[in-house]
Amino acid sequence: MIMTYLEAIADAMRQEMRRDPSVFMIGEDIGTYGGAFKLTKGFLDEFGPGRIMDAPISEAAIIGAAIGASLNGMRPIAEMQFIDFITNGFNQLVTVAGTTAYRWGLPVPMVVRGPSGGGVGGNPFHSRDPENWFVHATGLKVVCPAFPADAKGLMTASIRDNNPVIFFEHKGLYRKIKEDVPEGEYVVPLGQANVVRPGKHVSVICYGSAVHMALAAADTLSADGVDVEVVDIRTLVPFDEETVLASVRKTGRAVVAHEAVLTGGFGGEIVARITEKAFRYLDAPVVRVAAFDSPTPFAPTLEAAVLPNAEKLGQAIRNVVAF
Amino acid sequence: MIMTYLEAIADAMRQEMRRDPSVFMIGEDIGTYGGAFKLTKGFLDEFGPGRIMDAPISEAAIIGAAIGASLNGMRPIAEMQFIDFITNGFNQLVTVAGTTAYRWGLPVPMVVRGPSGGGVGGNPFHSRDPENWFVHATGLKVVCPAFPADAKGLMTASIRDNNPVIFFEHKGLYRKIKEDVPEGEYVVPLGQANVVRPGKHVSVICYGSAVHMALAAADTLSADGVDVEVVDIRTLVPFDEETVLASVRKTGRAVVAHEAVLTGGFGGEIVARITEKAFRYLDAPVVRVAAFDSPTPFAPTLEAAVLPNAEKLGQAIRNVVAF
Amino acid sequence: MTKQRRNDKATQTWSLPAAERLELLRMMIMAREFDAAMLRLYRQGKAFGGVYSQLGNEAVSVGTAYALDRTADVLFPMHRNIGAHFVFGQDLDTLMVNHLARAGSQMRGTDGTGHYADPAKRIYGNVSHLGAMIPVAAGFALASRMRGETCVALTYIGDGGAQVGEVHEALNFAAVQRIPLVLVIENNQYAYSTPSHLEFACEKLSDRAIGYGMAGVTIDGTDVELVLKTTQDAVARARRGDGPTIIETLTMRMRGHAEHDDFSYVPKEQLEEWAKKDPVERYAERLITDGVTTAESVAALRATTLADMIAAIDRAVELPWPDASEGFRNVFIDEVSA
Amino acid sequence: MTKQRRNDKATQTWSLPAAERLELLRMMIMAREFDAAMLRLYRQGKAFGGVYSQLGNEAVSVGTAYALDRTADVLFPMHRNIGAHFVFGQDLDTLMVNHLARAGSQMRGTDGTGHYADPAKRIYGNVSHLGAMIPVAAGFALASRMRGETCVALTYIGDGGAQVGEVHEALNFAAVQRIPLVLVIENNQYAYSTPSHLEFACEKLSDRAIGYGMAGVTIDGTDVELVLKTTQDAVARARRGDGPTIIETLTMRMRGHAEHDDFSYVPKEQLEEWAKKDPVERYAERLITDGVTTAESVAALRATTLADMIAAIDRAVELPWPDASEGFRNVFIDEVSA
Ligand SMILES: Cc1ncc(C[n+]2csc(CCOP(=O)(O)OP(=O)(O)O)c2C)c(N)n1
Ligand SMILES: Cc1ncc(C[n+]2csc(CCOP(=O)(O)OP(=O)(O)O)c2C)c(N)n1
Ligand SMILES: [Mg+2]
Ligand SMILES: [Mg+2]
Repeated sequence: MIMTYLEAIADAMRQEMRRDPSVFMIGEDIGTYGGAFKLTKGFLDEFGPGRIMDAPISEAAIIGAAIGASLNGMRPIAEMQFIDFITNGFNQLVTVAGTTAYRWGLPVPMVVRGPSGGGVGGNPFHSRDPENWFVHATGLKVVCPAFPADAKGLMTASIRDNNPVIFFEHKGLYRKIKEDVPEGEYVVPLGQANVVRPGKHVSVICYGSAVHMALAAADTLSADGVDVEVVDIRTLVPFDEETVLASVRKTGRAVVAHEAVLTGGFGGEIVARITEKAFRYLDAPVVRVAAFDSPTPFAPTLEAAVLPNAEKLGQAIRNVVAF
Repeated sequence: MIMTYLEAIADAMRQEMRRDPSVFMIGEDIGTYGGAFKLTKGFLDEFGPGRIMDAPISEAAIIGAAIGASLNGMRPIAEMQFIDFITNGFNQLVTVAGTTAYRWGLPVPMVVRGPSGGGVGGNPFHSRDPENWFVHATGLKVVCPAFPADAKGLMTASIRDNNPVIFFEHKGLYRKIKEDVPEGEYVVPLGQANVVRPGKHVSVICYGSAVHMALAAADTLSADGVDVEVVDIRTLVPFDEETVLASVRKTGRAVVAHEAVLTGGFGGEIVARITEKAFRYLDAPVVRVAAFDSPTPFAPTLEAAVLPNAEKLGQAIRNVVAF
Repeated sequence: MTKQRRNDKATQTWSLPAAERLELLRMMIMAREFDAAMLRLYRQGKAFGGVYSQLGNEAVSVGTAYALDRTADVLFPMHRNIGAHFVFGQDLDTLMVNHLARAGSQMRGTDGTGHYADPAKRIYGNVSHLGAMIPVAAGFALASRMRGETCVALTYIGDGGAQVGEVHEALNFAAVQRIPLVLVIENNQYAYSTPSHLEFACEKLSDRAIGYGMAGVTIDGTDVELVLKTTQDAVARARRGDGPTIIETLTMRMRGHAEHDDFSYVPKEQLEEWAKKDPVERYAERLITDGVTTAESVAALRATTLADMIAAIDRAVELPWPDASEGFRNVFIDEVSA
Repeated sequence: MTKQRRNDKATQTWSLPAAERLELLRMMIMAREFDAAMLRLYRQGKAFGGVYSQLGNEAVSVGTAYALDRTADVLFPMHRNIGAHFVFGQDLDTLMVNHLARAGSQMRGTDGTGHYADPAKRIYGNVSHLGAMIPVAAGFALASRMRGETCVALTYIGDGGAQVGEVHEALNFAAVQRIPLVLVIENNQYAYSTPSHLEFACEKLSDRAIGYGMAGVTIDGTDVELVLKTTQDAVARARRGDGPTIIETLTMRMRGHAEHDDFSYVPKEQLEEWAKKDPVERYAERLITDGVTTAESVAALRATTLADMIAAIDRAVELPWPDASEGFRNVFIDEVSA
């Protein structure tokens, strides 16, 4: 069935809520209003206020309550109205959720999810791509889907996972892309990268919105005879190192791309793994394409300038191929 | 004058408070008690409760008040009793402090400081090395001294800087090392790495407690004729890329080391910059040595196992040299 | 669930010079017409970012800011406090350029809406994260006191935002340190789509003051003179060194959360009920009844104000976006000044 | 600054069977002697990590936990609540092994002190970050209610920790959702070295309840029967669906924050004053006066309890540290079970 990314996420949650009474949702304005992006439209009617809980503006309480419920047999899905507001619940996720399995040996099956990313005029407080904070926190799985079908399959897997998962939904993708999404139960296991475009000359390792930049750049470059392989890593934790390394070993060249700011980002991690484990195969330096190290500005001129895009990525690919 | 790392930090703060009436301190138990580590012992007597403010257990209020005061002409130093508790004030630092210069063009001269790091039986909540969260936040300077003299000079520079600085004091170093520290005013500018041990065969790029691991490993390896260069980067933001690249271009081999957990850490950033900008000089893959990706455990057997140390680092250096 | 409580005693024993009453009305009309002008922009498809109406909140933003000393105190406004910017003497064109993030904005395009800061005007805007600026406002006022100056910081939070943890930390800290802080809790019955009874279960949000050991009062937020008088008391208390105050103002958010929101979740009767208490209409009528102004003058004031607003917006919206290079500046302030 | 308020009415019109009174005394003695045994360990240089005394807090940790149903309710203890672990039937050896993080600990050496969780015993320990487990406790109780079960969650916070933002968010959320949560605020006059007047400025910390729309009461925390009765009322209220309660217990922290702290910042007279209200001594005397037990039995109970404690600690401390391999396990729970 043709679905948007947003519909696919809603579809996964709806199906899991029907299937498993222990799944419930908590967040701000998710009930009557159906969520700031209308993602949970209809959920309140179907599942009632007991399972679609409109919470006060209290991100720490929302995440904390989800942790407590998950320790007591439930599988909560906590929505951040914008993922930026996770900074208010940061302690709960990082200090409590991320360390519980290690300390107590108990499962903490919960998903924290919400819209992330820029490119839509969100301002510095509605545009962050903070995924690497959570990669570097230990004990949290980190998911960044790029396509509707993956979004559905990965959401299903995230809800069923016994660990805390943070699920980044790129808001710029919510309604931008549609594709055929498998109906019914559909699981994409966490920890499997996907070669979304096979190619011979260079590998672009990326996730989230950057996958679409990579595909666009690959299309453009193919006209010039450059055959780009695009690897969508899909989940940052667990990280499918093997698929990434196999691609780079094959092409001998790699560009790493993400929308998050460059410095201290997950791109560095990918480069480090490639450099350490595929060094002998590299014909060129691995290069990163990412946002400029600033907050995401509001005015469209500035935002377009600081964020990565298909052109900037295309140029980086050309450089690496020409090295 | 011979000082411990802890004394050197206190010395810098005391001198700056004497010199500049706009400098004040706020934190928990820093007054009468002199701080959990007795770092501010005597400060209350000298400067009075107006400038040495014992705050309620409210990390967000402490950091937020520091931001407000800094917008109003002061230069606050906010202490986190343990840097781990920054997760409770995360939003203030990352959302407000780190974006203010960009949005408003106004200086936010403040230092958030506190003891970080493991190896002293601190448990998962008193041992974090979370520096890369702040590197990846934009707008925050990030300082990680390894030696008493640097700690003094960098603290002085941090207090005088017009931007928010997060200053990581490795608690394992507080009383472990002593050295001659310049008396009186002493500034080490932010953004300058330091080659603490020149060497020919391999560069170890590191900071904080890892510098001491590197020096110990270098001593051991020198007996085997391996000449290790140790580069202490001292500040993560701003990052002195030139000194790092110069070292790697010279030795052709690099190991990157930090005590923080491996994945998503600043080590990846360093590797990525080396790989991109010194690729032609590399004779071996760049390898990272860091903590295992878990919370820092409490029992000494476990803690010693998951944290990096001089032996593990030495082995990595040997491998890189033998490549 | 409207939690209505009135306390009109204050206004009965207190009188304000006619000129000041007219000024209050003028400021409220500016706030009201600002909304009308922004709504027009939104409908023209020219607005970019959220358009947050303060319809129904004019008496609060004007009455509270009016109680401050613009040369010594400091204002930390929130998203429904445009009236307060006007009271603090913000120039119309400056405001619009900042708001619409055009070239020349003090934020250089890095942000828009009321988020700007104008230190010369003693205005420090909000960030999106609700409650985050309350500890900052407290620290600002604290710094003045450290230098022996008196600066009262006035800021705002909504009935929803009041549930954020940082609000608690900031209020408690301010109470312990007796910081001259006034927090106006704008209880407009809804937080986005969430009605008050899902945000809090206490009778009055000002009752939180008891738990901090500070003063607290809940008032009708549609009566500008009552708001002014109550805030003056709070400001006086703060200046005396008697610590912070919570003022809960009861109003109704008469439009959606932002203009994209059709607020169909709000019962029609609730809106109709509150429409009768329109703060601007009622105050205009009162001043007319009191002979301070005339219906014609008010109508004329409205018309010119709206025209001014529209003209300023139109001027701002025609300005170019800031140059892309601004995106790469000022992540850090480079000069070391200390 | 001791804020003392008594409310002994409850105990006067309420009587407890002798066996239960003896049990309360026994539990308090266990708590007391646990401290003595840990202090001995500390002085021997064998303790690793902080040793947090609950001297003076025995009536609170025992009286509160005793009000719960161990088979249905759930306990989220803090760092001065060892008595509550005993009330919840925690086995001495299990407790010691967990506490000292030796081989066989439920935490496998990843953490120590009272931080362990024992789901079978319905005990979920704290983390170091103060206040962080209060939203978690609320969520735990909420989950039970979702399944139609009743589970009251009881947890604690200090006079210092109560200032953490998460406490506010959790209490407000619990009040809105009428979650069966009981929060005991253990006001022992100090937070580490910080006296109460630098932590908060309100008269009673239980007054915060007003601002959440929940029940709140401040009681003498040295009277175990009063603590029990007050908690029983709160638990009954929670079970009835009438929402959460704050119980502020007034006590004195009779030792340093942890054993490394000489607490020289506490005035001697303050300690002497509170020593007269020693919760264990006083309750023992009362039961002797009431003929429920004898001085000899109490002395014997103390001696055997201390011996048991020391023996259990000595057994635990002689165990090896957990194997290093445990450090590499369980960052994630691997099985997908849903
Ligand atoms: C910490 C945080 N969480 C969520 C949001 C998203 N958000 C923006 S405004 C809003 C509703 C605010 O309601 P209220 O505080 O009552 O103010 P009002 O808009 O009614 O004036 C929400 C949930 C936010 N900005 N900050
Ligand atoms: C969020 C947070 N900030 C700081 C600390 C450090 N700390 C541990 S215990 C303590 C004092 C606690 O005082 P209180 O809450 O009154 O409890 P008490 O120890 O008196 O029982 C402090 C400041 C912490 N654990 N968590
Ligand atoms: Mg509201
Ligand atoms: Mg205390």
